[in-house]
Amino acid sequence: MGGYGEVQMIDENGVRADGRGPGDIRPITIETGVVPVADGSCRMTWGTNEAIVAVYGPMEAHPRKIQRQDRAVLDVAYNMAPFSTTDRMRPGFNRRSREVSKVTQDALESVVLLELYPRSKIRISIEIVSAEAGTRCVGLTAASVALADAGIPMTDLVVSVASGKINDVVVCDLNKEEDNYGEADLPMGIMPNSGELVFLQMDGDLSQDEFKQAWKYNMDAAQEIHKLMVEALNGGDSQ
Amino acid sequence: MGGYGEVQMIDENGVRADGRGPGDIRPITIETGVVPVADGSCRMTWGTNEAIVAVYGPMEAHPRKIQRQDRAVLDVAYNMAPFSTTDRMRPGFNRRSREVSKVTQDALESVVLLELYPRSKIRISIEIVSAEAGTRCVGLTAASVALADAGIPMTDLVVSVASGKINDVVVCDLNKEEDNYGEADLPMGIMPNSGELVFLQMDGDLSQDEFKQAWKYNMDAAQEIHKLMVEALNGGDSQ
Amino acid sequence: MGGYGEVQMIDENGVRADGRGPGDIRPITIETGVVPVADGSCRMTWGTNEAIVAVYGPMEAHPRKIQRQDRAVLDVAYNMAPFSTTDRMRPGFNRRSREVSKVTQDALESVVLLELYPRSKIRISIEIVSAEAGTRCVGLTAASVALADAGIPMTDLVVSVASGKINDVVVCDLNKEEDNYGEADLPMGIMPNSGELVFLQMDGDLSQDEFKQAWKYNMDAAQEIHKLMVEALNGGDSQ
Amino acid sequence: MTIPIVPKLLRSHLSDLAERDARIDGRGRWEGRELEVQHSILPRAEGSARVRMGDTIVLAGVKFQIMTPYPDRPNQGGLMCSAEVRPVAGRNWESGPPSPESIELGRVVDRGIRESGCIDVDSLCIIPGEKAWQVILDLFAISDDGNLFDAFALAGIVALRNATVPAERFEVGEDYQLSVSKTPIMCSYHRVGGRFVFDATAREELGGDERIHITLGDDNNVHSLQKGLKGIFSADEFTEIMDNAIERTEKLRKIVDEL
Amino acid sequence: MTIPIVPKLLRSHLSDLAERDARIDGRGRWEGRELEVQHSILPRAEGSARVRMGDTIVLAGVKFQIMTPYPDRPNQGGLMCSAEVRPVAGRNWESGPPSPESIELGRVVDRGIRESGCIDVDSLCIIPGEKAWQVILDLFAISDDGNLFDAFALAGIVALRNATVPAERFEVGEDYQLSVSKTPIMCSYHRVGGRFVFDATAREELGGDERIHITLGDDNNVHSLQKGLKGIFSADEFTEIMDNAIERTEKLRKIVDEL
Amino acid sequence: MTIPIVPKLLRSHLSDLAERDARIDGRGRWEGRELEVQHSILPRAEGSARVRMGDTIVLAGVKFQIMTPYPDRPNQGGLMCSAEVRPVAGRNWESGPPSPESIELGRVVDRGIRESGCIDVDSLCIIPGEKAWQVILDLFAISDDGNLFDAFALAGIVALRNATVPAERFEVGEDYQLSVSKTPIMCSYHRVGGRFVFDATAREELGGDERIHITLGDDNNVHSLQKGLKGIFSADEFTEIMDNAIERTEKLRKIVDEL
Repeated sequence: MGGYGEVQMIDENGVRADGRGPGDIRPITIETGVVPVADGSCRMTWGTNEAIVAVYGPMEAHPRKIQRQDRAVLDVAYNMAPFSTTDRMRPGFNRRSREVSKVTQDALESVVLLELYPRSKIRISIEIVSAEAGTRCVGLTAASVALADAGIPMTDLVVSVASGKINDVVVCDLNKEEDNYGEADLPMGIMPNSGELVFLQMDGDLSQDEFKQAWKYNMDAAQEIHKLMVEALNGGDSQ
Repeated sequence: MGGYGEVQMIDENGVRADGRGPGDIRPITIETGVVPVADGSCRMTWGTNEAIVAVYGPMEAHPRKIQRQDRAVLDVAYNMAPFSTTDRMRPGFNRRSREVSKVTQDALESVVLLELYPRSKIRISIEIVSAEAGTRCVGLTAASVALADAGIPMTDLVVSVASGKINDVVVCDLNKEEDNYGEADLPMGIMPNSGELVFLQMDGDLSQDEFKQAWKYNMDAAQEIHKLMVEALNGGDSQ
Repeated sequence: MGGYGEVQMIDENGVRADGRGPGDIRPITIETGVVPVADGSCRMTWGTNEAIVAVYGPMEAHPRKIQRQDRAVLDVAYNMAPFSTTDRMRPGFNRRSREVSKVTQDALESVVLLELYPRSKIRISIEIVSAEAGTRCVGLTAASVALADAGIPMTDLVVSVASGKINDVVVCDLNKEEDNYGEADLPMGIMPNSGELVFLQMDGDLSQDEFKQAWKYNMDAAQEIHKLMVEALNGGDSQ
Repeated sequence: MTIPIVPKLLRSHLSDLAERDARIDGRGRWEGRELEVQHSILPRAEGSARVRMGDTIVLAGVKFQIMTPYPDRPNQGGLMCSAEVRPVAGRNWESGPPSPESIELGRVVDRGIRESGCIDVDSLCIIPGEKAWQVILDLFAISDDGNLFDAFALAGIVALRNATVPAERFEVGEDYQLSVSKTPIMCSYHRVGGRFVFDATAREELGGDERIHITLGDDNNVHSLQKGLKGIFSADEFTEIMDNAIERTEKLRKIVDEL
Repeated sequence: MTIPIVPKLLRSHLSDLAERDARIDGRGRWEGRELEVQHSILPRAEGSARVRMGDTIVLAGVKFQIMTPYPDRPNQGGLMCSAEVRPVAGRNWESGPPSPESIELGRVVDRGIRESGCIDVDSLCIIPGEKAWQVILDLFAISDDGNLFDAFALAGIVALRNATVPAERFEVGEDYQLSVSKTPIMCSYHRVGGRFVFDATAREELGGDERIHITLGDDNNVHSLQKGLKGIFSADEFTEIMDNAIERTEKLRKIVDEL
Repeated sequence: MTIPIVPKLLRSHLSDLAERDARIDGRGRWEGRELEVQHSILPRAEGSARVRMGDTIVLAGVKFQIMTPYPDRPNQGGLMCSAEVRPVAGRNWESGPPSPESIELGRVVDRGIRESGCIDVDSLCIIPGEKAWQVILDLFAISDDGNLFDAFALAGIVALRNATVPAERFEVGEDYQLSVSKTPIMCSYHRVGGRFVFDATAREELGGDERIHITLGDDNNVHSLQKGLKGIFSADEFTEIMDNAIERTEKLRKIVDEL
């Protein structure tokens, strides 16, 4: 969190620089089948974020040492394309990408019915081709749509969204400037039917009360986004 | 290609700075058996290039995943020694070396009778210990001699040679200065008996007519070099 | 060896800057069982050096290609913690650490009764958490104590100690300043019962006579240190 | 890239088709797949393109950096081109350091663009000897159903032609359009079932042999050639391919120039 | 880290214990292990600490370097925190490049310390735009019997609070105590046998599911959260954990402040 | 390097030979193989040598770079020595990052040359504190039939003694001969069939045990020792080796000095 308190990002009426109210999310579009050679795929734009996710599998897990006798393994790779950021991102190994891959994998393993496919592997590739703020949320949400598009059974979809704090006000779904200068960021991964969580992170400074407000914004936004996901999977136009 | 048109490298009579005519190649020597512990080997000097090639095999291919049930695999590594260039070459991974290794391997796999040695591996190490211009041609040509020296059956030897363009004139076998300031480079890998090709690259700017002239120079030079290769393999003195 | 002859480190009476005589070693403490989750362990301080060694095994050697049908393999890793040196040491691969690991492994393989544990592996991790001079000696000595603490049969313990030369005088067990400005360093790994060697290195400039004196200092110091090792293994207080 | 066992059945099927001058997806020997080209589609890139050829989809993005010119070329900026084929693009592509295949992809496309001289590196100089623009062209595969080479090369030249030099962001003047004076086009041919075809699909590549890549410039001048994979070809075969490439690149150049 | 096959017997044993609200080592659900904290124990580090929680032992060391401030923050120094778990610490840890587990360890601890604002990065400036201190906190595991997270975080803040800025050695003034204005504390909870427990051992981790890490600052403000591993939890479960963390961090903060 | 299974038969054969004080290739215990030394054989290197000892063949090349002296040694240049044993040199050598064996080779040779003080690093200074020469000695194996250590060390000192400092190319004056004031020589001994022998072949190395490397300078001063591999030796054995090394290095030094 940048913590540059002097930048004014929300006015006294609670209107944010891009016109949104505190609890509003940015525009979202969702499309499936965008990687023709994959078993399932999803393209999601969210503000000026764009993620493309491809799912391959279930397929044989190799090398054999990664196989599990009683379940499938997921292999999640989150990556940012070199042209996805204002300053070019050098391709290759990167601690942040590995960490996001890991938390995304942990979240998805919580909902995929892995025990249906012993010894096999399901590969999930998340490519951020345009990055604004909240790319890990876009990636995780799009990945759950791509898994559904591939026909992989899950207990529920996962909706991921982040709330945060700007100019001492708690708001939902930070855009780029809000993320740069904001004071906190609370991304969550929510199962929209049960309201349970599979992913949770937080950075910054939130009092216990602020924390509860941010939590509530995420829960409400998850319901809204869930509708768009279901529409896209039913072949509807999500725009 | 450097493309510095102002450097004069050939005069109005078609005489090049080192005294050669447009279609002439640099001096070549070829020697076999130069790596006593190898199954076959070759040392080739060409201008001030020097390549040493060792062939090991056919031997068991391992790890097993690289084995092919119906044929041998080649494992070609082209490398430049640290003292082979004017500025010291740092040892280790290097994109250019990997690319040259790959095209050399593709060329040699086209002539070696791989199906005679299922599940086995033939290792070909090409070390450039002194580099002038055209090292990939030297390496590929020397490798085919080393394979013959190792008694590996091939449909034909491979002769590799490059023509190019300097001061708008098409010439054969660029030397170092010609390569630095020249306008095009067309290396080919030729089977001298049939005139067929197993390797082809080109960089620069050649009109369709220039391209045909460069092609012809390479074909003629291949016949000349082939004689030296056969002499060396027959134990004659190739100098 | 630095070879800065101008720094005065020993006076005309043979008294060194830290008060020691030529043949004296720095203070040593030895403690076992310091890594509770390991099969054997040792913490050794020597001057301001501190090494922590953990032994795991014998356990199954994997991947299988490292297994030996007729004996156990050792896997020795020597490493310096980032905060062990005055200037922070970057974590990760490092040629010096690999070399020290190798010579330490060679020394320990000479005394461990490897043939008692075919197909298995014994892992020995040497972590230098504070470095002065002579860390390879501390690591090797502490490792032989940790192996004994793990109950791994050996033909003998190994005591490692280095003598060297400062201001043209041969002395035992160089401290940091003596190591920086000294003129030679002779670390040895000694089996205290037989007086045989399993480790030997030397750097610098020693005449044949000086070499013999340095050898003798090491042999004598080994006997002294051996007593402390035996005490520590017998549960005594080695301080 | 993992090397799948080449199915012998596939090879013999492709040979049978070749005898009848047919292809696995019904196309003619020299027929390309349906083509779709878009530009300026990536918000963070200074130039971008998306090319779809059948089920092959790629992106190209152009970014700029300030570099110090090389001492021996104080008035020149630079062009760097790199290709990435990540696991997203197909089940046989794996993560890890760049594979030989993706290195080759990047180099072959790079050469064609570089050697055509379409980017005037002298025009990239900001302050001689001190500051110049480095143009970075990144090629990125979304879906690999074969012939990534031509898709990358096409997306690359389109992205460059639509790139804006971000001088304002770097505080060295006003933004302006990158000058691209030529339109090099690559055409790739694969030996499938014994004879060469244009624009092979992934299945044709899998059951095929060598491939030849040709980049031609505005006057049909040759800027780059590359033969890939194991295989032998004759001078006559090459002439036939070159003739086809001359015809084909002219058509594609027209499409690009009219975008 | 090699992933040992999770013993089903262990999992069912842990479930049985959980039903009786018991734990494998006899502790209560919210009870921590015996704690021992020492500081200034590493001669070469500018600040150091050793934490022992049962059979888990870790070291933390602070080193300083001179850095050039980032152009957009000319008055700020930096803080870098990295965690290493080498094979010394347990039989399942392997050598090689940092594992995802150790990267996560470093980042989670780093965030809690960084976001609490306990280090005033402006105070690390030596000459604006030219020189500033970079504080490097290295966390190093000696013995891993579970819950390295809390041990690392505790050792980290103690080492920082006892660190001396080595200005004399770098010839930029006199040595002085690093200013650490707050005391962020991390508490970690693992789901074991179906319910969350505090301060899990290695065996509980092995037979357990997800874990939740909470870092709270001096006013119970939340500075960092992280859920790790596969697993689903409810809002009610989280509330229970947060309440426990508020209570627990206050006690631990007192211990640290009184060292 | 892949570790071939040590053939038990070979070991027992070598033991039998040792009992009769014989060697596998008919040499005496302290006898070296036929030696051939050439210099100035690499056109791009500033100094070079080729050494052949039986079927072991190596090259050494010297290159120069301009370096900035280290702040604490403003008047000194540097010497770097690195050894590479690539797959060309034998069927058990593999490509990839430098193996522990080749790192050891480089370091052992480096030490002997460095510690003898044969290169006066003060003479490498060009402008104090700003520019100095870095001498880079690269050792490169062509054919490994054992005892690469001695071959590398010999080629290294010969290449250095024939090196020209390329001042003209770097525009810092006129070319001149590198000054090499001493001639350190390495002798290596392997335990084969129970007793130490000089100049072991690859087969002797394969069936042998530990090895000892000794570098002696012009006055028989010891500059570098190294014991390699698993094995135990006594003080008496070492004395015998040292005595032989004194004799042997004098002969080899004469050969080098007379080249």
